[in-house]
Amino acid sequence: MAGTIHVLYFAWLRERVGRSEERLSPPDSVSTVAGLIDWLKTLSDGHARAFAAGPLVRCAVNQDFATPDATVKPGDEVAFFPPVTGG
Amino acid sequence: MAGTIHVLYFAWLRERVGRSEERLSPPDSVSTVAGLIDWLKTLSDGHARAFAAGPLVRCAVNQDFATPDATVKPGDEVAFFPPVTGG
Amino acid sequence: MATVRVQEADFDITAEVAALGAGRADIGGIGSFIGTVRDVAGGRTITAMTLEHYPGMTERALARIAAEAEGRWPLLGCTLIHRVGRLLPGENIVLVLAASPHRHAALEATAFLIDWLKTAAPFWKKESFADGSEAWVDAREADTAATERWGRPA
Amino acid sequence: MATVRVQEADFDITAEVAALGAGRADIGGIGSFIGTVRDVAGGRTITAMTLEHYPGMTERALARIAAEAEGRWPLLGCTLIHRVGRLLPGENIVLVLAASPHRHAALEATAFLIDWLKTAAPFWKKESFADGSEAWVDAREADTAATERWGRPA
Repeated sequence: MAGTIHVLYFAWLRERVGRSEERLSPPDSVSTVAGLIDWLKTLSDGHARAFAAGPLVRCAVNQDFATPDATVKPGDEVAFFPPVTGG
Repeated sequence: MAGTIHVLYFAWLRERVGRSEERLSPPDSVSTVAGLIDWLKTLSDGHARAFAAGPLVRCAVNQDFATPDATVKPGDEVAFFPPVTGG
Repeated sequence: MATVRVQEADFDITAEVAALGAGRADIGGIGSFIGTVRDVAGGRTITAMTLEHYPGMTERALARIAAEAEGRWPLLGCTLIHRVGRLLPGENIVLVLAASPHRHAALEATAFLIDWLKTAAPFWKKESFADGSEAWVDAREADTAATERWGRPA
Repeated sequence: MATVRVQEADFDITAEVAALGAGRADIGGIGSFIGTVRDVAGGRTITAMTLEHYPGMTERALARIAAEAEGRWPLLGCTLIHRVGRLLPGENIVLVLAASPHRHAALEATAFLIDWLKTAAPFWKKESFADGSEAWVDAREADTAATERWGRPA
């Protein structure tokens, strides 16, 4: 499992993707959040719909907020979600 | 009793005067808070000590904060106390 | 709409919040301030605090302060409870609650209410020290300044 | 020093205040904010609010927000409790407590904590309407602006 990326989805991203988490092994060319998103979009119509919201998608890498240029690597926990609305 | 002024004392003014309230009939020449204070000072050593604190003495006439030039007349409730320290 | 009380007994915050919100679901947020007795004053340990007030005028002053807040912010209710009598370190002195659809209104009104209460309501505190001595608490310039930042009443 | 919890159960404000002040008498004031479910959103009646969060990251984010407040104000402790799951109109969502020797520090820290929580902690709300439809709540520009008034983290 150390070789996979643990991807989590929350709120309407979860609903659009149709699952709350998955363990994936993207190609070696995927090394950033933006690269991961581009690759995830190709996995299913649900993934494509989820990430079509583009600028509304937020990301956390290993439970810290991350920008599109942040590095991702095997073993990381990468979460995608809409802007937060708690409180 | 309508002809008297009901005078109340709180906190250290009460302690210095030695009583919490009294009903008094000052001479007709007393028509303001400042005039009442001048007259009260003559009543006893305790009164004189209480009002010696001058600028630290606050007043309310009929339960509203009042300034030294405020009118006082028979039937009024006039209270003297230090600056408030609640909360 | 305001609840104003002066009492010797302690208050229960959960119960007061429930009373403020009873039967309604249009409140988005409730701001609150609880003042408690500190065990130190001016570097000296205090053993008790005794609160005196001016019955009658106090309730009028608190109702006026509450009405002023309700005129300045869109409040759905507020609560002012102040204890009197002898209180020990750690005990509650005062409770302020302000409910509003909006959180900033609730919190600003809470700050306003406690600032005003400290300078416009007739309460006086006396501190008792470990050596048996007692002293009335002096009013603080900082409290007057805190009230003045809110401007004069309308 | 901070207490941070995410839970389905309701919280008891009196108990949380007591826990915050347990065994100490150096607290002068406790500021508090309680967020509750409103029955109307965008002019439509809501029948329930469902809160989802990111377990693990949520607790980290709340602890970081609390630490940031403790670095900015002289706090003697703070409490952040956020409910998740299905909540009905009028029910509690979130509790913020901040204790300090000084009332303005307590109230400012309370405002800071709720503002930051709204933009930096991973919670999402879904509203359920009377006609059976549901909708995720959109983030509000006003919430981002509210957080930005506090400046960037140190």
